[in-house]
Amino acid sequence: MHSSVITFPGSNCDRDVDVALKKFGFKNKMVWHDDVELPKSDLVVLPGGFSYGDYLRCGSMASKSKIMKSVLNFAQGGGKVMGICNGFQILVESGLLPGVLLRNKYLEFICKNVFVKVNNKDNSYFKDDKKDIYEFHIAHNEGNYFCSNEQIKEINDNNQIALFYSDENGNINEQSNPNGSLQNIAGVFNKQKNVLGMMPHPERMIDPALSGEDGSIFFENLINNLK
Amino acid sequence: MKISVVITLKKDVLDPQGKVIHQTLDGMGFEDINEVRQGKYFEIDTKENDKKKAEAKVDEMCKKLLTNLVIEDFKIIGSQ
Amino acid sequence: MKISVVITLKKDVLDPQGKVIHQTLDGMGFEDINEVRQGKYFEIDTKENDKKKAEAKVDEMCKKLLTNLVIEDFKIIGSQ
Amino acid sequence: MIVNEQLAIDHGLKKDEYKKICDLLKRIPNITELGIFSAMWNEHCSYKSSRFHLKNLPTKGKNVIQGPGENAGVIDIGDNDAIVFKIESHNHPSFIEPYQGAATGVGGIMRDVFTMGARPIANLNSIHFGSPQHKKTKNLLRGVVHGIGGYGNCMGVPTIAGQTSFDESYNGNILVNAMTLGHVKKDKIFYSKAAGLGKPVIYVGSKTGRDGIHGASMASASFDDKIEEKKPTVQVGDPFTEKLLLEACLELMAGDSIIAIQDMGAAGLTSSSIEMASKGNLGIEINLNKVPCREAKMTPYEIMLSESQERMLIVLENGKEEMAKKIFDKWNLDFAVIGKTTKSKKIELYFDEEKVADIPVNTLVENSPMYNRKWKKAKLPKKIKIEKEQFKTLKVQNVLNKILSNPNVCSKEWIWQQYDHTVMGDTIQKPGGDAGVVRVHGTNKAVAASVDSSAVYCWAHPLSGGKQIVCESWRNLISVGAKPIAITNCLNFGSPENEENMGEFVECVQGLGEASSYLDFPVVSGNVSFYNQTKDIGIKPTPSIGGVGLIKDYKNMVTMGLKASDNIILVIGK
Ligand SMILES: Nc1ncnc2c1ncn2[C@@H]1O[C@H](COP(=O)(O)OP(=O)(O)O)[C@@H](O)[C@H]1O
Repeated sequence: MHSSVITFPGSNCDRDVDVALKKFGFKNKMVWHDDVELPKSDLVVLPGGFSYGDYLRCGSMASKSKIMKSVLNFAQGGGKVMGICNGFQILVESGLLPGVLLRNKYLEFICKNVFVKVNNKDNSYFKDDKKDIYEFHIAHNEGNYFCSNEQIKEINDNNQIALFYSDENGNINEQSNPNGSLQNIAGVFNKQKNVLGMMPHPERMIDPALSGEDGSIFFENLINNLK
Repeated sequence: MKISVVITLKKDVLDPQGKVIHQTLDGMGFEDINEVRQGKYFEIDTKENDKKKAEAKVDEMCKKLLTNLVIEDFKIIGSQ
Repeated sequence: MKISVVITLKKDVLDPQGKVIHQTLDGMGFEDINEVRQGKYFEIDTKENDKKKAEAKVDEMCKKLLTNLVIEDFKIIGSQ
Repeated sequence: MIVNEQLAIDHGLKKDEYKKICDLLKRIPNITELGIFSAMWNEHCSYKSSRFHLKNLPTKGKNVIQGPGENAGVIDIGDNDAIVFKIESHNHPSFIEPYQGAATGVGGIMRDVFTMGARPIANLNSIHFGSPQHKKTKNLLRGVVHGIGGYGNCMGVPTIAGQTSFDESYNGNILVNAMTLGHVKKDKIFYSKAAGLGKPVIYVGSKTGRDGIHGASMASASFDDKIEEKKPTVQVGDPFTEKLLLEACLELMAGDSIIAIQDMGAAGLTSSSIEMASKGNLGIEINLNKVPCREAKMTPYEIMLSESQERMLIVLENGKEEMAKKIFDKWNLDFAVIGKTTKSKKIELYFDEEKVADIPVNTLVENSPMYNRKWKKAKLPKKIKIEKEQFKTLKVQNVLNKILSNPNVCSKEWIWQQYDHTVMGDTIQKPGGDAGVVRVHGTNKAVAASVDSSAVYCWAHPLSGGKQIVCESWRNLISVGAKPIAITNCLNFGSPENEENMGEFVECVQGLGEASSYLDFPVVSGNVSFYNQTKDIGIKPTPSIGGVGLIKDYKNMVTMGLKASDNIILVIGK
């Protein structure tokens, strides 16, 4: 399986994702934001970080970079595109995913482990998942998902919510919402479910010595689904 | 020509920053406040000296980059 | 009464955001720009209905909380 | 502008220092030259009050590759791997503008580390505030924590440990000390020593603005009621540009075109160019018209003294300019050839075709003032007497509650949760333990780091306090299973011109030295911050120690959490 990770100026989880993808069997290539063409890929990942310093609005300027035209085409042709954290912010700014990510409700950067509940397994990211609830790591300042009333209805009608923040038993409630996200949304799909954006960082949980290993389960499953 | 633009959050979008500032001001003894809303302000200095043209350009910049129309509105408030 | 305030960085102070926005706009084909400066905008809705008094209050809020006069200036730009 | 004694005094120089400048130059300096002397000779850059005592610290050891004197210290951790680290204060700017002050402090220390060719792998910080009840504390704390996070998080470097304390002696002068560790291959370490004649001197990074002109002098002056007037000297940090600068520098460093490299920290272009020339025993000639400036009409004085952040100075091999420029263009950073090395052993500056400064390098460095300041033993605080009877009336539960709810003891999770501590995917011990631990990427080795200070001990007995703090650092490292290797220190004290404050400094440093000699725990880098005081009252003496140790196999790391019920709990030591 071939994957590509895009490095924007200010990306800082690009290496981390590269390490994770390779660990679980992807042949990964790093792609520079100023390049025009994507290498042949089964999966394109927009990594976390602070593209363009998170200035103006997170992800807004990265969404205008050259490579994003190719990413757009790739996604429109059904290619799998996954955005993690800042990558998620870039995907909403580029219009590939609905909604926006506002500043965290309590106005503070949050770095900690959270639980997320998988909402929709009918897609290549979570199909045949052994788990319903993952323990993932979050680290962000703007993860507060928001969209208009019409949009949220559409998202729900199309079953586009990928992940909810929950407690360890899968209860979705205010206590388990770390940043004020609408309906506890932690990740969403596009209509066709080939584009996924999520705030948590599975790549930080791929080793028993790190925060946990649920990321390993996620990536193993992902590569199997793409095969 | 220098164009000034103000970008504000749409009415129904929560403004947590504004809320916290409101609370803080309240705690400092400014108790007469109904609401505080925070927005962004830009000054764009362009080579274009025709007011209409300059404003049209800035309008385009706002639509293409400076605002996210899902949550924000913009208004050109001055040109000089 | 609603008072609008604009807070900008002092002239010689670096505006990292403005700089990057300028570069991005340039890359998008808006090539006529000399400079972009970003600031903050506040709308403060107070119970005070006397314009002078309301503005004086907001002036005080700016000095005490909203701006850091080390690097920023503020200006009341509207009252209604 | 006419240069005279009064103008020199306004620049923070003393009368006899001004006389010494005139004697060394055999003439009256012009304004640009005066600015350069004042920047190089102030406490912050010249260590004029501390050098005499610092030279007694142990700085050598079998794992030490580079001790004090470079941008940061370097230690050997085997297999061609080395760790570069240093701690630095940013106290005064943080009091004036807490967010930007703390942010640029973090930015500055990271630059010190990657200047040496190392990729930063961990950040730490030691922050000290006034009483929690003091009206300024809340805003300062909030601003500082946001600033540290704002810069470190954006850089993508995990903040793995730190220390936070409250004491009323910091009411008018908070402390913000930032520490960074970086990893480098032993054979790819870069130094600031210029070499070779006619080599191009390159400026890279951000443009030069009017920020922080005289920031270094401010760091050497104490706060008084006129603090407002000193305001415009604070710089604004741009972590995004620094991230680009980091990547661009590491990309250039992968080749072999750099002869010397130095970041522009305090006193900007002045101290960086002079340090490079001084270490290489060379001269440097700069055309100031070539320096990329943010504002129109900046004067030579302003260009030389600007403290704009995110800038570097590089001496390149001839003929490598085009290749280097390509890298900096790719990262969208300024790049300019601004001068060359010369054999004159002078710093020679040109502006609008005119020579605007001509100073022998040795007058600025070797001949800078050094003082063996008068000092006396500080008066020790009275012992607190508690009668035995009183003890008997205390309830353990109440005492425990009181201790745990003390702001100095309570959990600091709400702080470190605002710092990204897991980015880079190698953090194996997060904040909350005795020391933070990160793996050396792709190996089985791990590096532990801790930052500690204990102002109350140092105040109660400076000599023992100095020893205790080194021992605490040692204990924190061994508690996670690491072998302690070396330390860096940030010495935060009151005025060296106050004999008691100077006494605290002298005795603390002596204690520090004794303990680190005894433990074979050498000092490889550090920083002194004097004049931490409000009006005439100095802060409690606060040396911060950053300790670094090695865990050969990270699987042997130890954590403090209890592992199972029915385990036996032992107390060891005496
Ligand atoms: N400013 C800070 N930044 C990061 N971590 C911090 C900070 N302050 C405290 N910590 C972390 O909180 C924990 C408790 O700190 P402290 O009370 O100083 O530790 P100790 O028990 O060694 O005295 C430590 O793990 C420390 O790393």
